[in-house]
Parts: sequence; C-alpha cells; structure tokens
Amino acid sequence: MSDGNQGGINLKVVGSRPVRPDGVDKVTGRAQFGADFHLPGMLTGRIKRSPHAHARILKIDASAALALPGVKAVVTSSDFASDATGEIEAGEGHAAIQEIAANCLAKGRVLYQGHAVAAVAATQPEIADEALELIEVTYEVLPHVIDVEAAMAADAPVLHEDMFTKGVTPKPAHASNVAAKHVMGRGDVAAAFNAADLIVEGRYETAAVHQGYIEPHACVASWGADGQSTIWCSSQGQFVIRAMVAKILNMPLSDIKVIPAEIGGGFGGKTTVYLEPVALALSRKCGRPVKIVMSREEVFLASGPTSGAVIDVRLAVRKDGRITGAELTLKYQAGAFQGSPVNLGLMTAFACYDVEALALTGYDVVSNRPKVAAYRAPGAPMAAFAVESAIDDLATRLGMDPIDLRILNAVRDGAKTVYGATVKHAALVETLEAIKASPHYQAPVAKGCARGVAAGFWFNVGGESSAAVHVDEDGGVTVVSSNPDIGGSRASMAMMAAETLGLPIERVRCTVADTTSIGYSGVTGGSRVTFATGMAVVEAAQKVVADLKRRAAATWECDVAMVEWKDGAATCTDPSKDVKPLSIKALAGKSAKTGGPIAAEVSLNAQGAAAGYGVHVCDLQIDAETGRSMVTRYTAAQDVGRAIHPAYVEGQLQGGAAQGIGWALNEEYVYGKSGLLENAGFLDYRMPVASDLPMIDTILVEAKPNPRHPYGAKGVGEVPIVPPLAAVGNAVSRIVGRRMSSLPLSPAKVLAAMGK
Amino acid sequence: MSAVDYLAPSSVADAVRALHAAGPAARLMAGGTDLLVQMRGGRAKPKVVIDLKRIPALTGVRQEAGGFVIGAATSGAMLGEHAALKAAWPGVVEAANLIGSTQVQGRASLGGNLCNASPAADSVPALIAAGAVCVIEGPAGVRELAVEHVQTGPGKTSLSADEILVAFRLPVRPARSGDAYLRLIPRTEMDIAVVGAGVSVALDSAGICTAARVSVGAVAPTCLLVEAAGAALVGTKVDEAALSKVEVAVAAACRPISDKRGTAEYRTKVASVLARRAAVIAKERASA
Amino acid sequence: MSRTVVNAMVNGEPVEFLAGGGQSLLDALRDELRLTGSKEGCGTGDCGACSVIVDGRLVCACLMLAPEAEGKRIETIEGLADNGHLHPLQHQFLEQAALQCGFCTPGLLMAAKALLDRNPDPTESEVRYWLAGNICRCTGYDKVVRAVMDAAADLRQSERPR
Amino acid sequence: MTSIAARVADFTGGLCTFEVDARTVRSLLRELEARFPGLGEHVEQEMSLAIDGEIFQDALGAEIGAESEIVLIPKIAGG
Repeated sequence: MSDGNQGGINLKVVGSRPVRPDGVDKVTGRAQFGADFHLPGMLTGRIKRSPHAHARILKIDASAALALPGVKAVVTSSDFASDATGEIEAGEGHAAIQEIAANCLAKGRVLYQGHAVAAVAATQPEIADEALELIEVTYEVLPHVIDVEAAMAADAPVLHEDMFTKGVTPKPAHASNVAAKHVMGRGDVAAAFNAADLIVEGRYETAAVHQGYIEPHACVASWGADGQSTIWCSSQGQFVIRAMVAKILNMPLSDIKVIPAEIGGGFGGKTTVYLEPVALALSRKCGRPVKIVMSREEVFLASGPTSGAVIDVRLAVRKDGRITGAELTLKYQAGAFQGSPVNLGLMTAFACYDVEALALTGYDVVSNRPKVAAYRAPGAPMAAFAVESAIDDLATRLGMDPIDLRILNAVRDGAKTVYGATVKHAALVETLEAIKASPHYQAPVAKGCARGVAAGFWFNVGGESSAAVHVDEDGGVTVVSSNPDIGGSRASMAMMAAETLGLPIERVRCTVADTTSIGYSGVTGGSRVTFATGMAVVEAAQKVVADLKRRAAATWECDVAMVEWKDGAATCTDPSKDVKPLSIKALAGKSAKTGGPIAAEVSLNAQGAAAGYGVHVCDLQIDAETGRSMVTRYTAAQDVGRAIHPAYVEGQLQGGAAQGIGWALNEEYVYGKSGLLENAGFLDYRMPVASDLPMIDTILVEAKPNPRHPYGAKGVGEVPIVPPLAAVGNAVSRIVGRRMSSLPLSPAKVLAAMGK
Repeated sequence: MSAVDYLAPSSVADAVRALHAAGPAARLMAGGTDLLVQMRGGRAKPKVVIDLKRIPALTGVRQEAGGFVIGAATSGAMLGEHAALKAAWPGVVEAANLIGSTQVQGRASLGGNLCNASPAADSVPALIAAGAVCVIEGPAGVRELAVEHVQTGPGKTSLSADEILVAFRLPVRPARSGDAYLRLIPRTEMDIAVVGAGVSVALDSAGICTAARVSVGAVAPTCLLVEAAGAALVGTKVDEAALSKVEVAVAAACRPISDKRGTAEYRTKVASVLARRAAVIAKERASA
Repeated sequence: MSRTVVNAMVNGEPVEFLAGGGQSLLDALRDELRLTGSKEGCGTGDCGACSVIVDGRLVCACLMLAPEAEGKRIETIEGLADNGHLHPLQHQFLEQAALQCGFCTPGLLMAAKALLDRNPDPTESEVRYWLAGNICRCTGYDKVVRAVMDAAADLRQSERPR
Repeated sequence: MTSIAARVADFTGGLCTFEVDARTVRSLLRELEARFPGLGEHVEQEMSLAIDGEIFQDALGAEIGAESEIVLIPKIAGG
C-alpha cells in the first residue's frame, strides 16, 4: 500500500517491481559467495580457538604442527604488525585497530571461549584439522565473568588492566570492566517527576542475540611475491576490509585488492574482519593462496552477536497521557572489547517521542563474551523494548488505546531530539495512523489471542559512496556500485539509473566493483546504500545525461540549452532545426566521433539522510498449559520516504520483523557456569523457521519523501527490527496478565509467570 | 576428520562380521543424521562407518501376522508413506515424523533414533507406549528385547558392541485401541523435544480402558515407561479423574535435569500435561 | 587416506569422483564436482542450505556421506533449470522478490521442488511445515511461501490438459 | 555548544556546555583543540555534529552561523 504523495513527479521505473539484475545467478546456484572460490594451489586454513572463557596464554608451541607433512604455515598474533595504530570506521562505531587485531588473533590473553589463538594452513582440510590438534597452547585459566551487572561489580575479574571508565570525572583509580559511562539529557527531570500525575517504571533485560546470517564468514587470500595481494571475501564493505587488513598487516592500501563475493546475509555482522588478516598472514608466510571458512559453531562462538542489556526506565506522565519526563539507564554488554552500541541506545530510546525532560545514562561493559558487532539498528531494539513496554503499561493504566497514546506523544517535524538533531520529514504520526486504519488493527482480537503494538526509530545514515555509469556502444548501460548487494541493491541502483536516463530497466545492468575498480565507499550498513550510493548513481547518471545532451547539441549544431532529455533520447527544442530525436542508442553508437566513451563516476559524502519510523502490531496466542507462544497475525508499517523497489522494501520490513520476533521469543546466548556457550548452533539457538510465522503484512508509508534524495528514498533496512521486541512482549504480557520484562519469552518463563 | 573407511554390507551377517572385525573403531550408520553431526563436531571419531541401508532386512515395512516389522534403518519419510502402518499405529508414525526437518525425514530412522540413546528421542516414547519389540542380531544369533530395555543412559544402550538392531516388531493392533505422541518444543519444528509423551490405550466395547501404556521422554536419563500412569487408566473411561492420576503418576516418575532446553520444574509440569493430552487423543482414536 | 571411486548420476549426467569415507556428499559436490550452488550454512542439518534430492528424496547433503551416493540419482540446484529455461519456482522467486541475499535460495528451491513433485496443491501451512528445515534469515518467509504457492499454481496450470 | 558523549567530558574536565567562536567545522575543531588539547582530534576522528538540528558527518567545510547551536554526538553508523 502506498500513501501517494508522489510530489508531482511522474516516475516510470522507481516504484515498480522489476526482477533484480543478479536474480538468475542466485536462483540457479551460479552466484559465487565467499566459500565458492577455488584457486590453483589453494591451501585450507583453520583456526585454533580458546577452550576457556578467560585465560592467560603462557606458551604456544606449533613445532609438532609445522612438522606434519602438508602443513605450510602457522601464524599467531606475533605475525601481525605490533605498531598498527589508528581507528577505522566500521559497524556501530570506531574500534581501535589493535583491538580488532587482538580479536582476530589473541594477544597475551584469551578473553572468551572461541577466541582465536593461532591459525594453520595445510594442503588438505584433514591435515589442517590434525595440525590444529598438534598446536599446543599452555594456558593459565583466569576467573571469568559473563553477565553485564556481574561484570560491573567492584570485585569482578577485570578483563583489561588498562581499562579505566571513560566519562567519569575524576578519572577512576582502578581499572574496571566498565569501558565508558555515557550521559545524555535535557530539561528538569526532577521537576517533571515531582509534577507527574503518574509514574511508570520498570526494569528490563534482553539476551545477547546473533545476527544469524546463513553464510558463515569465508575468505580466500593470496599474497604476491611483490606484496600485491588479493582477497576474495563476503563482507558488507570491501573498502573497510581492505583498510583493516592493511593496518593489521602494515601494508599500503594499494597493495591490497579486495574482491567482494556475493554476501549471504550480514545484518551488521560482516562490517568487520575475523578471517581476512589471518588468511593473508598465512598466505604471506607460505606464498600460496589460503582459504578459511568458519563453521557455524565458530560463527556463534567468535563472531559478533549484539549486546544483551539490563535497562531501567521511569516515565513521568500527566493524567492526559502526555509524557513529560523520563529516566533511563542502559547497561550493555560489549563482549570482550569495548564498544557496545549503548550510545545509540541512548540516542534512539525516546526518539519517537517528544519528551521535554530526559536523563539518560549508559554503560559500555566488557565481559568474557565474543566482541559484539553491529546488528541491524545497533543498540536500538533493546532500549525500545524497555520504553515501548513502559508506554504499554501506561496505556493500560490510563485505559487509553496504545496507538492514540503514541500519537499524543509522537515527535512531529520541528521537535528537537535529545542528541541535537531537529526532526524533519518525519512521518511517525502518519505511520501510527496507518496502523490504526489497517485491516489488522481494525479487526477484533481473535478469541484466545492478544494484541501488542510498538513503535521504533532509526537514524539512517549517509556517508561516503561512489558509483559509475557506463554507456555501452549499443546504448545499454552498466551501473558500477561500490557496495556489496546484500538484499537487492543492484536492482534499486539500476532502477534509479534507468529512471534518470529514461531507459527501460532491462537496458540497465549493475555490477559491484572491487576496491581497484571504483572509488571508495563505506560499508553496506546503516541503511545507507539506497540513499547515499543511490545518490552517487543518480548524480553519475545525470552527468551522463548532460554529456549526451552536449553531444546531441554538437550533432545538431545548436545550443545545449535547446536540448531536452526525455525517455532516453535527446530532443531539440530549437524551432529552427528540423531534426529527429537522438536516442541514447544513436548517440552511443557515434560516441567515438563525439568525444569518446560516455561514462561518469561520482564520489560523494552524502549528508541529510532522513530518519525512519516503524510501527508494528502483533497478535499471538499462548498455550496456557505449556507457556508456548505462537504469533498468529503481524503487520508492519514504516515511514519509508519513497520506496524505490517496493517488493524489496516490503522484504526488509518482513525480514526485520521476523528477526525481532525471534529475539523476543526464543533466541539467546546460553552460558554455563564455566563461562562456555551451550548453544553454539542453529539447533539450540532457535531462529524462526517458516512454520513459526504467519504472513507479515506491510504498509509502506510514503507521506514524506526525503527531499535530500533525488527520488525521495529514506533508509529502510534497520527500523523494522526495532519495534517487534515490545510488540511481541506487549501481546504476551496482556495474556499473562503481568508485565513480561525479560527476553526471550521462552515457554518456561511464560508458564512460570502465569503462575502454573 | 581423519581417514574413515566406509562399508556398505548387503546382509546382516556381513554387517555383524564387519562390526566384529573393526571393534570399537566402528560405528553403525542408519540415516546418519546423528552420527554425521557427531563426526563433524569431533564427538565421534570412527575409523570405520558401516552403512546399514543397503541391507534389505533393515529397510522397509512388512506386515506379518497382523503386526508390522519395521526395518531399523527405514526412513521416517517411508514410514509416513505407509498407509497401513499409519492407520494402525498413528502415534508411532507421528513421533517418527516429528524428528527434524523434511530433509532429516528423508534419512532418519527409528533404529538410529533408539540407538543414539538420547533421552529426548521422539520416536522412543511412542514405541515404548506401543509395546514395540526390537529384533537384535549378533555373533551369538538373534534375540528380541522390549524397546524400554534398550536405552540404559544418555548415549548408552544394552546392545553389546557387536550386535545390530535389525528391526522393530509392532504387535497386532487390538480392536478399539489407539496411540498418540506429543512433544513440546519452543518452535514449531526443528527443535529437540523439551518433553515428549507417548500413550497407547485399548478400550472394551463399553469404552472402559483394558490396557494402557504411558511413556515419557526428556525427563530422565532414558525414555521412561510409566507403569503407574498406564495402570491409572485401566478400568476407567479415561475420564478427568483418571487423567489427573496420570498426571500425578507421570510427575512422580520424572527425574529431569535443568539444561539449555528447559528447567527440571518446567519439564515435569509439561510432561504431565502432554501425557494427559496424548491419552485423550489415544482414547479418541481408540473410540473412532 | 582411503578414497573410493563413486559413480552417480548428477543432474541427469553420469559422474565419477573420488570420495573419502568420512567426506560428506556436500563436500564432494562442492570440492570434487565444483557444484558450489549447494551451500553450507551449518554442516549439521539444521539450515537446509545444502538441500539436494537423492533418488527422489529431499536430504541435506551435509548429512549424507559421499560414498553413499554410489548408484544414486542426485538433483542439485544446478540442474533445476531445464536447458536454460527457468523452473516455475525460479521464476516465481524472482518475480516475487523471494530472495534477498540469495544464500539459502538454492536449498529452498530444491526443498520446494521436492514438495511440489509430490503435492501439486499444498496449503500455506503445508508449505511452511515442509520448508521448516530451510532457514532464511532475510525474508521472514512471507514472499518465499507466496512464491512456492504461486509456482504450484503455475505448474498445475501448465500441466492441465488443453 | 553541547556534548552528549562521555569522552568529551574527559577532555573538558567535566564541562558539558560552552561557547566557541567558529564559522566552519574546520575552525571549530581547531578551536576545540586549542582549548581542550586532544578534543579537536577526537571529535574529528570519532564524532559527528548536529548544527542547528542537522547532522553532519565528516563535513569539515560545513558552515556555522554566529548563533548556531552545535551538539557533539557519537558517530552514527549501523548494521
């Protein structure tokens, strides 16, 4: 469903649903993902990992492994550059390169089970496996700490002796696991609570959850004798992989070519390196290409989940339902190294609501878990779970419709966010109204079911992107994108180029270039590709149009101002010229005679990404004797600006909702007493399967196209994972008859809460 | 994974000989859906894998003297497609068909499910409730053993190292009898049972229960035959009072652990609930 | 290492390859035959990305030993299109945007084919339970289920006598 | 100018709101570095700015008005 408001633009391609240019390869098995590359002489790499949650590495003895026939190289952290410094933009923030390196191969200490200690390259997988067992690592096991509040305790085992809490004045005297304390706020919170008619409060917990991409991390690295190297890998950004590998191995960027493979899902989790520097270090040692592919167990043990969190929230409310003040404390797990997305949790928590006084505190806390990585709207879903649950409690206490309560408090254009941005082009109210008017919300709740609603916010970002548009000699067009296509972006890039050039979509193809073939681009993340890389595509296409017009004017010997570009052809508006339109095909065929090949590349740093808002409604039923929940109906509405390819936008809403439902009901990292992960596999991690879900209806709200984007696009990928935790939780709480504040809402927890 | 020899004997005798020759380095494979996972995770490191699926006696379903003989390596999918078996022992078939995905159904077998000796094996409570008997062959010959006597603990069975489970015998289905199996998993599919319960009942013409067997899984080191629960149904119309007694008997028999899949308390509660529900379904089937 | 020669029919063509006794069919397909369309998402039969059809039966190639393939008929994603003509399932997946990253897609297509081979008119619920062994993390399954149901309708239409 | 990020307080000795005289982001960073050594570089490397409600990332040339309100915020990326 589209809410219209096309702003008078007559769009032919944007808004349609063509087949994606890479589609056939992906339905025939021809698409090459990270593990699908084979090179002559290629070796198999394997990684030796810590069996302990926390231990000092006393000694690594690889002599027996190296003596095994077929073993070509072994590397440890000493093979990484010791003087590598600097920061790299990736995922949810900046991480010191030394920490990324130490996460790829442990230095001195292992900080979680599965932490990489050494790696081996051998001629056969079986030999590599045997060699791993022959690498002897001597550990001194140290006390461990897993949970966030336990890690914050004064007597907790400290992971990093040099970590002193940032953001505390004066600087603390003792090292601790609290990497930083963040404070944010405005207004007179105490006064708001003093004047409140009603105070709602609660304490919430969410579990660490994994992105759950189906493709395990995989790469092939090949070192050249002159240092020039090539890496094939599936990632969310070939340029960021190049930058990290270069710094960790102390190489010039121009010596590394990263060729992006197709990527089998990422959701933020493939914005950093785990294998690539290790594989290249191995290749450097033995001069042969090395392939490393993680097992699923390794993915769970050693690649980024997102933070589990403990959250306290208080709302000060007037009796008419207006929220006048709020306090929020977020404690986020960072994993073994600092850098949880707690900042983003603070910034997004109340972003849907116009609340005058806010006092927000966040703690970034390390513990003996894998280092967190970005996961779809990093930091936002947990904070939203707490806030949207509290608002649901408020609606119950006031006897108000939960949508009406949210409309009453919703941000509108001109409102000021806590982080300093002014709300612009926001369609939250329209999205709430769209849900309210939806067939789902209008239908009565089925017998034995309950309904929950929740809203969510994500910033969406812009940033650095590059794209090229090449006109072929026959008038067809190739778009060169700088971002891996994680969910159909080749289609939207080709569509925006086709729209700009006035071509049918079938005449435009799109490819994703390696690091040597296009200008720099940031990661495929932050819901930025359609917006920022799309802007580069459109600007490149506009340059091509300008060039085509110039060539037409030269052909006609008229002023270029008298040339119009329409439907893929130049027409002359000079009444003195009796000429027929020149199609792109005609112009391209004569390009050699009018100045040479027709192509344009644009690199830019896109500012002005518009935020997105989502509202979800969930109906579910619970088996009262077993506590098992089943989602029976689900609708997701979102402020999308303008949908370039509506089917893929719907897909983002549906996929995000499904991930959020899994987060709410079943997914979690389960640790035993010894600090070891007990469910490092799909079997016991329990992501939603097809029979767990109903159809997920979507409403694309196009009431406020983004004026900063040529076709009005807003980022859409991340918002949809923000509302489901509370939408599900609110429905469960309604049936249980009390607030369910701890995720996941497993059958045992629900049954216990039902008093059975 | 180091070198593994793959053997695919075509007779039980050949398989017994191969097993005897290879000793503890050998693992028998039916569907392989547990064994390959264990090999992949390094928890099983066999030197010899003996594939049983090429032995005619181990695959397929035969009707004999009114009962059924099910080859131990017969896949769940084949059981589900056997109309007569499904009509006679719906509980056994539905339990077998709950194991894993469609893909796993194409491979996983009753024999493998039993001999993998997981207390959470879905088909085992249903087989126990049905009164199924194992046909076991070894160097010393053939013997028969009730299913409830096979598992002795997690991963352990009473079969000796050189014996092979060849087939299951399901008895003649009495008139006015029925069976059912239910399990609890957090998702709708793909999980290991947190709790499972199988019930088989026979009624007389007046609807009075004349025989009943109740078995529960994932609540003790092995799947349990809860004789007291069966006894609670005999002589009743499987009414509320009798079902309450089943719940009490099942709860009393449970000795579960708390683990990543569920707490002991939860398992005990839900085992009672599932046993009652399965008894109601079994009774409905018996009355139909 | 002890390796045995395996002869099988893969996508209608006879193949011969060397298999280790402990090697999975998936590794043989990918590494020996270079049929990399079947994917490894877990190696434990939980995700379905390696789904292939063996003698008409849907299986996870990671849960079958390569030597077991001796004498078997194996269908993989590489054989789903017929001489360059897409199968109706492939068409519908493309038309309905039923894939995002595309990694689980080969397994989903093979699983869906196995369903439609035996049930030409499945209900939504039958589709969902049949495909429960194929995890997709991108789509939330909505468009996948619709694509399978519409492909079933296409197949019924094309097979109806005129 | 206001900051909502933890580390800024480390540089400013706890000060959260202050006045700065600058016309572009580049001169603002220079000014911050002069007043609180290390802060200018920290902001350039790790932070974004909201200038009168509009978020800017890596935009050294962006202009700042005489009465502009600037908020230093953590860099926003995403998944």
